[in-house]
Amino acid sequence: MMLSSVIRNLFSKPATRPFAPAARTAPQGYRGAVEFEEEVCIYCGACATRCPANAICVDRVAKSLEFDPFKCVQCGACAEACKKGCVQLQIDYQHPVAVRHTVAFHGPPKPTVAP
Amino acid sequence: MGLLEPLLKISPLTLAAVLVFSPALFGVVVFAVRTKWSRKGVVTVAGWVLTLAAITVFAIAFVSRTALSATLPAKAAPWSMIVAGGDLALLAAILVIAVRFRSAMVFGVALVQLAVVLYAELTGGHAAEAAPSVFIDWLSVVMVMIVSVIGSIIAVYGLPYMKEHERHLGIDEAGSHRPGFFLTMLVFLGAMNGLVISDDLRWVFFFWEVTTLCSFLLIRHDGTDLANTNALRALWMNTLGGVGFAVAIVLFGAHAHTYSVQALLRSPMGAAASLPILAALACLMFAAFTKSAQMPFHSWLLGAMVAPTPVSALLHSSTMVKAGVYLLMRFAPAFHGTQLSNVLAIAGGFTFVATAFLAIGQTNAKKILAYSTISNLGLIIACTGLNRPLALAAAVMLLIFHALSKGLLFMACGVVEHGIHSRDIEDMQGLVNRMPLTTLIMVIGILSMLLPPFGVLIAKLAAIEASVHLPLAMGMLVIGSTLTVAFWTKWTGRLLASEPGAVHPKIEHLHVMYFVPLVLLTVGAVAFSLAVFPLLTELVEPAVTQYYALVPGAAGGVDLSTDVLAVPWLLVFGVMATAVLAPVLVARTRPDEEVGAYMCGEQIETPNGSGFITVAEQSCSLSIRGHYFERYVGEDRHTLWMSLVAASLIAGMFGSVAVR
Amino acid sequence: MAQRTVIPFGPQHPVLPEPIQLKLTLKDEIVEEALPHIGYVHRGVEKAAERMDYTQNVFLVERICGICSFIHALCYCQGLERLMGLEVPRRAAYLRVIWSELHRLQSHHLWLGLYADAFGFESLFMEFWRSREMLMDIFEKTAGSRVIISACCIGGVRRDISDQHLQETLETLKTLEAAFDKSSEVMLNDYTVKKRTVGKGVLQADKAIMLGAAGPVLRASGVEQDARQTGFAAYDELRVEPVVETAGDCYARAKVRIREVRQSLDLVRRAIAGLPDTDIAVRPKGRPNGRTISRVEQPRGELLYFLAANGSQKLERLRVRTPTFANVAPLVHMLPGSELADVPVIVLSIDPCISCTER
Amino acid sequence: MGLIDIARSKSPWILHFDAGACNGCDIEILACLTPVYDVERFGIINIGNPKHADVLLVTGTVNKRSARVLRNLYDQMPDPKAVVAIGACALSGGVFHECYNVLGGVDSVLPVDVYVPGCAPKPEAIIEGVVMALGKMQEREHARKRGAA
Amino acid sequence: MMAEYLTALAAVLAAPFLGGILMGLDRVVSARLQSRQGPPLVQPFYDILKLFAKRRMAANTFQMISVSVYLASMVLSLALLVMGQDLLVLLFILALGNIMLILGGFSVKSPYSQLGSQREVIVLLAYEPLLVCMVVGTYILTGSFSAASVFGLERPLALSMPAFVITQTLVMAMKLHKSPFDVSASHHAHQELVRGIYTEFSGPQMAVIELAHLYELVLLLGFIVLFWHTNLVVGIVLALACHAAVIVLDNVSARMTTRWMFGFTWSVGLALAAANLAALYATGPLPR
Amino acid sequence: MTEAARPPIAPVCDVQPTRPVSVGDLVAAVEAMAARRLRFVTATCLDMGGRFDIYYHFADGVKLDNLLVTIPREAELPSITAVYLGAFLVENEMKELFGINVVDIAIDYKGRLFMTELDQPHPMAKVQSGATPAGQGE
Repeated sequence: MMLSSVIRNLFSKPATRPFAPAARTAPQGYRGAVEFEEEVCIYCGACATRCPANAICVDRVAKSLEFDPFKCVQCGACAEACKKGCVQLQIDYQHPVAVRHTVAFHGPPKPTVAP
Repeated sequence: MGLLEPLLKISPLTLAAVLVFSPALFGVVVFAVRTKWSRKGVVTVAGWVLTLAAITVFAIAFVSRTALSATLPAKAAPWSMIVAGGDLALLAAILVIAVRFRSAMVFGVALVQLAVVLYAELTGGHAAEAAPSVFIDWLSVVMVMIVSVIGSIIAVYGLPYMKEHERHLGIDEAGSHRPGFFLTMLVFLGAMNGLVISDDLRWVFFFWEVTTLCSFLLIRHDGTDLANTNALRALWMNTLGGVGFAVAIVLFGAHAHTYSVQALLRSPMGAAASLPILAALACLMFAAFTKSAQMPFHSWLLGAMVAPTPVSALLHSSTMVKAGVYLLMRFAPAFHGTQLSNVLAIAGGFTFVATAFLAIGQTNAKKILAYSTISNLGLIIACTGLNRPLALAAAVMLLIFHALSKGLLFMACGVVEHGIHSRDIEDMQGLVNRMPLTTLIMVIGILSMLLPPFGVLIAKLAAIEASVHLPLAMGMLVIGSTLTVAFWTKWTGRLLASEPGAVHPKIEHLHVMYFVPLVLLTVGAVAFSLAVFPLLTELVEPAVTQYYALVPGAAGGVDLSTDVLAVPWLLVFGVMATAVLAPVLVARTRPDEEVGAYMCGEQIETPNGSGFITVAEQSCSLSIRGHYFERYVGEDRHTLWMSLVAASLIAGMFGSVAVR
Repeated sequence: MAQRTVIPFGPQHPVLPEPIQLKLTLKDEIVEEALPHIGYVHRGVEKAAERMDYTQNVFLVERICGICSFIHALCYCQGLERLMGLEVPRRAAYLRVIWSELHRLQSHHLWLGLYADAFGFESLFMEFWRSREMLMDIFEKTAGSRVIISACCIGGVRRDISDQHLQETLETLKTLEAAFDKSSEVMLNDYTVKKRTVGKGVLQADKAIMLGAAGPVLRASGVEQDARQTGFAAYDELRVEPVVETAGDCYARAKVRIREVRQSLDLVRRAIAGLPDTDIAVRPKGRPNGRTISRVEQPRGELLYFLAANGSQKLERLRVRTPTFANVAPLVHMLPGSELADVPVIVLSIDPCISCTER
Repeated sequence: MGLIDIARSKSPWILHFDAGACNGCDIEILACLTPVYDVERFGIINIGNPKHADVLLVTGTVNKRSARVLRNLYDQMPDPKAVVAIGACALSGGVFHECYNVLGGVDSVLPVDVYVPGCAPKPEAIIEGVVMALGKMQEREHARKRGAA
Repeated sequence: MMAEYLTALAAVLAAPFLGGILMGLDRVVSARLQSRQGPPLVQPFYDILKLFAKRRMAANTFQMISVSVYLASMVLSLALLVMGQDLLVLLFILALGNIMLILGGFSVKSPYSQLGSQREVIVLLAYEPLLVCMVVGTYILTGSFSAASVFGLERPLALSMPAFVITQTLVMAMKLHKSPFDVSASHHAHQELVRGIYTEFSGPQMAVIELAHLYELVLLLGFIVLFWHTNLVVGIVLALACHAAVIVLDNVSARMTTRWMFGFTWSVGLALAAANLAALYATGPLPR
Repeated sequence: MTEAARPPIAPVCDVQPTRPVSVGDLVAAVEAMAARRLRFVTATCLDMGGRFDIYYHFADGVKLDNLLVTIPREAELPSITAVYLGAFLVENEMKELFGINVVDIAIDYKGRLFMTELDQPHPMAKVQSGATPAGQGE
C-alpha cells in the first residue's frame, strides 16, 4: 500500500517549494509585517487600546508612537481599528533579525511638550 | 636443550608424588600448626612447590616430546587392597555424612555405589594389579598446569579472602575454620593432580571420589542450612556419577580385561568396540556429566556458589568440573566415529545453549558465572563429541582459557563482594567509579570470555568450524555463542555505567594477596591470547596429535591449519591495541567540557548520583536496571523442561550404544 | 538497589512536540507506573483574561492553542454572544462551521502524521503533512494566516470568503481527499501499523466515562458523545452523527479520527453548498453580565468555556477546560502494562495538546 | 572559508524546545521538515538531542520551569552553537507577556542569536532565521579563534 | 602477501568516500520516496566534518575507546574481507566493534543511552545467527570459511544460497538501523529513545561513529557483492538492489518493537537460513 | 466612563441545571452522579472574595448536569478522586492556583502542579495574604 505511494513519489516531482529568492509570495490579505505610515497618523491611540499584546504605545499628548515588533502577534486588530489607514499589514512576512529594535516616530513637536 | 637435559632424569613417579602428595602434606602442616604466619607461609610455599612441579612436568614433556609413563613395581605393596580400601573408606565417610545429615538421597546413592564397588572387588577386582602407574601426555600436562598453577593462585588468594570472610561472620582467630579449609583445598588440588596423571582407572576413580568428598566439605564450609543442603545435593549427584564410573570399571574389567587407560584405548575401540565397552563409555560419560555439572545435574554447581568465593573459583576454573571434561577428552579416541559421540556432542551443545539462555535472566554475579561455566563445559563436551582434531584442539584451548578467565572473574567477584557487600550485578552499576582497578580487571576478564582476539573466542570459532558436519550441533553452537553475548555485555555495561563527570576516579587499595593473583591471571589471560600461536603449535597440537595417534585409521599427522588460525591475528592485535591506546592518550588532555547525561533537560545532581526533577518539583534519582526478561528466560519457566530434554539426551547416549 | 528503572520521559523529547514529562517506572521495558509532570507551558491565560477587555480576549484565547485556535475563539465568542444576547448572522455561523471543520481537518492530518512518526513511520508522516500543507494554503488564502487565523470575532466573523476562494477550497479538498484515501488506507490496513496499534492502550467504555475522557478517545471506546450534537454555530442545520468505534485501543482512536476527516470533508462541502448570503457579523453592544457555559467540539474533543461577567469591561472569570485536560487521566490509566516502545504511541493516541492543558 | 566552515554551514542539526508556546510555532517548525519545505535540502536535521545539535530553536514564552530546562539543554550542546528564538512569545512574551507565570522572552534566559518574529512565523522565516544564526555562529567562532591565536 | 596488504590498504582508504556517496544517495532516495527534494549527495561528508570540528564533550574516557575500537573493527573487517580472510573471524571482529559501541553506550548512566544499549544487545542477538549461518553456508559449498575460497567458486553464491540474499538484506537493515528494525537508534531522533545508543556520544566521537558507519555500509554491500563474485557488475547491481530494498523497506513500514523484531528475525530469518542450509546439506556433499 | 454610568443589564444564568450541595454532601452527590454513569467533565472554581463557588460539571449524554458547592475561603474541600479519578488534575489546579485546601487527592502534586517558585502563592485567588485584590488591569 505504502509501497505504491512511495514509488509514485520517487518518480514524480518533489513537493518541495523553492526557497528564496525564488520563493512564492503570500496571497492577498496575508497578515504579515505591521507597517505604519507616519504622515497620516493622528496619534489617536485606537490601535494601542485594541492591541492584545500591548505592542503599540501611543502618547496622545506627546504625539508619539512606539511599536515593538517583537511583541506584535499580527492579529490585525490595529489595522482594523485605525480610521486613517495608517497601520497596515504587509503581505511579506517580518524577517528575522539579530538585534532587538523598536519602531518609533512622533508628530510635529509641540511647544508644550518638554523635550 | 642441553640445559634441560637433567630434568629428564627426574623420575615421573617422583614428580607424581610431589604433585599428588605434597599439597596434602602442606595441608596437614597448615592444619596442625595454627598460626597466622605459618598458614600464610605454608600455603604460599605449597603453591610454589606445586607450580614448580607443574612447570617441571611441562619442561620435561616439552623436551622429551613423548608421553611420560612409569609404574611402581606391583610387588612393592598390596596396591589393590590400598585402592579398594581407599574407595571403601571414602564410601564409608559418605555414608557417615549421609547419616549425620539425614540425607536419604546421599545414603541411597552411596549404598548403590558401595554395592557396585564391592561387586567389582569381588568379581573382577584382581584382573590386574592396581600398581600406581603414571601416564603424563600433553593433555595431562595441560591439566596439571591448570590445576597446579591456577589452583595455587586461588589458594593464595584465599588467604586474605577467608580472613575477611570470617571477620564478616564474626569468627575469631581461635575458632577459625581456616586450617581445615586450606587442608581440604590443598588435598583437593593433590587429588586433581592424581586424577589427571593416573593411568589406572581404579586410581582415577579413587581420586575422583576424593574430589567429590572435598567439594562437599568445601561447599558446606560456612555450615549454614543452605550450605548444607547444597553441599548434600552436590554430594549425591557426584556420588551418582561415581556409580556410573564404578559400573564402567566393572564393565571394562569384565570385557577388556584391563584397567589401564592407555591399554584400553589401544584395544578395539570406536566402531570396533563391543557393546559392553560402548556401554562402559556411556557410563563414563554419565559420570563426567555429573562431575561437570551438565544439565540436568547443573543444579549442584549453582548451589555451590553459597561457598566462599575461593571455593567457587577452584571448583569452576581449575578443579572438579574440569575432571569431567578431562575424562571425556581422555576417552575421546575410544568413541571416535560412533553415534555415541554424536549424541554426546548434541548433549553438550544443548547444555551450552540452555545455560547460556538461563544466564540472561540472572542478576547474581556468581550465578551468572556458574551458568557460564556450565555452558562452557557444555561447549568443551560438544567439542569432544565432535571428535575431530580441530574440535579437540578447540576443547584444549577452551580448557586453558576458560580456567584463566573464570578463575580471574571469580576472584575479582570476591574482591567486589567484599568491597560492596553484594553479588548482585545491579549493585555493581558504576563500579568503575568506586573500584576502578578491580573493574578494569573484571572487564578484561569478561571481554576475554567474549571477544576476539581473545582465546576463548578463537577456540569457539574453531569449534563452530569443526561442527559444520553435524548441523544440529552447529546450530546449537551458533545460537549459544550469540546468547553468551547477552549476559556478558549486560554485566560489563553495568560495571562501566559511570556517573558522568567522574572522569578520573580514585584507584582503590587492594590487598597484595588479592592484587598479585588477580594481576597474574589477567596478564595470563591476555598473554596467552597473544601467544595463541605458540600455544597452539607447542601445546595444543602435540596434545591433539597424541590423542589422534590412538584413533584407528587416522594415520599420519594432524593438520590443524584452518582459516580461523590463518587470519593475521598479529595484525588484528596490533590494530585493536592501537585503537584502545590512542584514545587513552587523547584522553590525557581533558575534554573541553564535562556535562551530565541527557535527561530531557531536567538533569540534576542528587545525593545518590544523577537524577532529574519530576512530579511535584521533587527530584528523583535516576535508576536504571538492566533487562533480564524474566518473563521469557526465567529459570522457573525453563529449568524443568530443559532438564527433561537433557535427561533424555543422556538416555539417548545409552540408547545410541545399542544402535551403534 | 535498583529494582526498577525510573526515567524521565520529556519535557524535551523528540517524540513529544510539546514539553511534558512522564515519570516512567519500568521493569525491563514494561511500564509499571507513569505519572505526568506538567507546567512547562503554563502561562496563566485564565488570569490574563480577567485583565484584558473582552474583545482583546478573542486574540488571547486563540493563542491558547495554535492548532485549534479558531475553535477556541469560536467557543469564547459564542459564550460572550450568549451573555450579550447577540444573534450571529447565518452566513457567519456557516463560515464558522467551514473554518472549524477545516481546522479539524488540519488538526487530524497533523495528528495522523505525528502518530505515524510515533511508531517510526516517517514516510507516512510526510504524506499526511504534505496533504496538510494544502489546508494551510487554504487558511492563508481565506483568513490571511497559516496558523492563528484570527477569523472569529464577537458577533460573527472578521472576514468573508469569496466565491472564488470557496471554489478553490472545494478543488483543493478534492485533491486532499484523493491523497487521504491512500494514506489513511495505510494507517488502517498496513500490517506493521496494525501490529503497533491494535490492542495497545485499551480503554474500556466504562473506564472512559469514569475517567472523564473526551472526544475521539471517548468515542473510540464506544461512547456516543460529540458536542456538535448540541447544534452550536450552524451544526443545528448541518447535523452531525458522532463517529463511534468500540475497541477502545490506539487503532480505534486512529480510525475514529480518520472517519472524522471524511465527515469533516463532507461537512465543509455541505456548508459551502448551503452558505446563506447574509451579513457576516453584528456589532457587539452592551456589557456582558452573568454566567454561562459554552461548549464546542474541538478536534481533540469537547471544549468547555465557563464565562462569568459582572457587567464591566472585563470578565470576572474565564474558565477553559480543554479536551486534553480531560484525557490526561485516561492516559495515566492506559500506560501501565504497555511497553516503553508503545508509550509514544499511546501518548499520541489521545492527541495531547499540552498548551491547551496548561493554558 | 575553510572546509570546516563550509561543512558547518551545510549541516546545521537542530534541537527544538517549546518553552511555553501555543503549538503554532512548533507546528511550523515541524512543517519545515515536511516535503513542502524540506529543510533537509539545507542539511538541516531535527536531531532532538542537545549533545548532537548545533542550533537551538526555542518557541514560546519562558516560565520558571521551562527556563530551567532551557538552560540545561543549552549547556549540554557542544560549541559552536547558536540560539534562535521563534515567534512573538519567544521574543518578548507576546500576548502573554503580562501573565503571572511568564518570565518573558528567551533572551531573559539565554543569549539569543537570531529573533524570528511573527505569530506564528512562516516556515520560510524560520529557515531564514536558522541560516542567519549559522552566520552569526561562524563569526563568533572566527572571533574566538582570533582571540585564541 | 604484500599485494594483498596493499589492496586492503587501498580499499580501506577508498571505502569512506564510496560509503559517503552511497549514504548520500541513500538520503536522497529516501527524501525522494517521501516526495522531498533531499540533501546534497555529499551531505554525509559535511556532517562528519562538522562533527569533527565540534568541541569535545566526553562523559568518560571509555566512550572514546569504544568508538575508536568500533571504527577499528569496521576498518579491519573490511581489510580482512578484501584480503580474502576467514569470514567467521571477520564476523566476530565486526561483533567486537558493535559490542564495544554498546559498552560505550552503557558507560554513561543516562536513561536513553542505557536503554538503547540494552536494545542494541538484542538487535545484535537477532542478526548474529543469521550472519553466522550465511558463513556456514559458504563453508558447506567450499569447505572453507575463507572469503578467498568463495572467490574460487564457479557458481555465484546467490544461486545456491538465495535465501541468504534476503537474510543479508534484513541484516543490512538492522545494522544500518533502518525502519522497521531501528529499535535501538535511528538516523532521525523521532523515536522513544531519542538517539538511543548514540545519545551520549557527541562531537568528534559521533564523527568517528558516522565514519565507521560508512565503512559498515561498504562492508555490508561487499558481503552482498560476494554473492555474485563471478561477475562484479552483477554483484554490484545486486548489492545496490538490496540497498534499495532496504531503503524502500525503511519507508513502507512502522518501527517494530524490540520483542517483535527479535521474534521476527529468529523465526522468519532463521527459518529461511535453516531451509537454505538444509538444502545445501542435502545437495552439496561436504568437501574434505 | 464611570461605573455608575453603566446601563444595567440583567444577568444571564446559563449554567443549567445546577444543584447546590453542601460540602458535606458533595462526595455523596458525586457518587450519585457516578451511579448514573455520568461522565465527569470538569470543575470550575470562582473566587467570590470571601467564598469560593465551585461548579462540578457532569455530562449526561450531550447535556450537562452541574453541582455547585460554596465554601468559605479557608475551608477544606474533600477530593472526589476516589469516585472520579479524572478529577485529580482539576483539584490539584484549584489547590495550587486558588489556594483551596483540597484534601485526599489521589495523585497529589502538593501545590506544585504548574508552577515552580511562587512569587504569588495562589495567583488566581482574588485575595492574597497581605496583597491588594488583583485584577484591576494595567
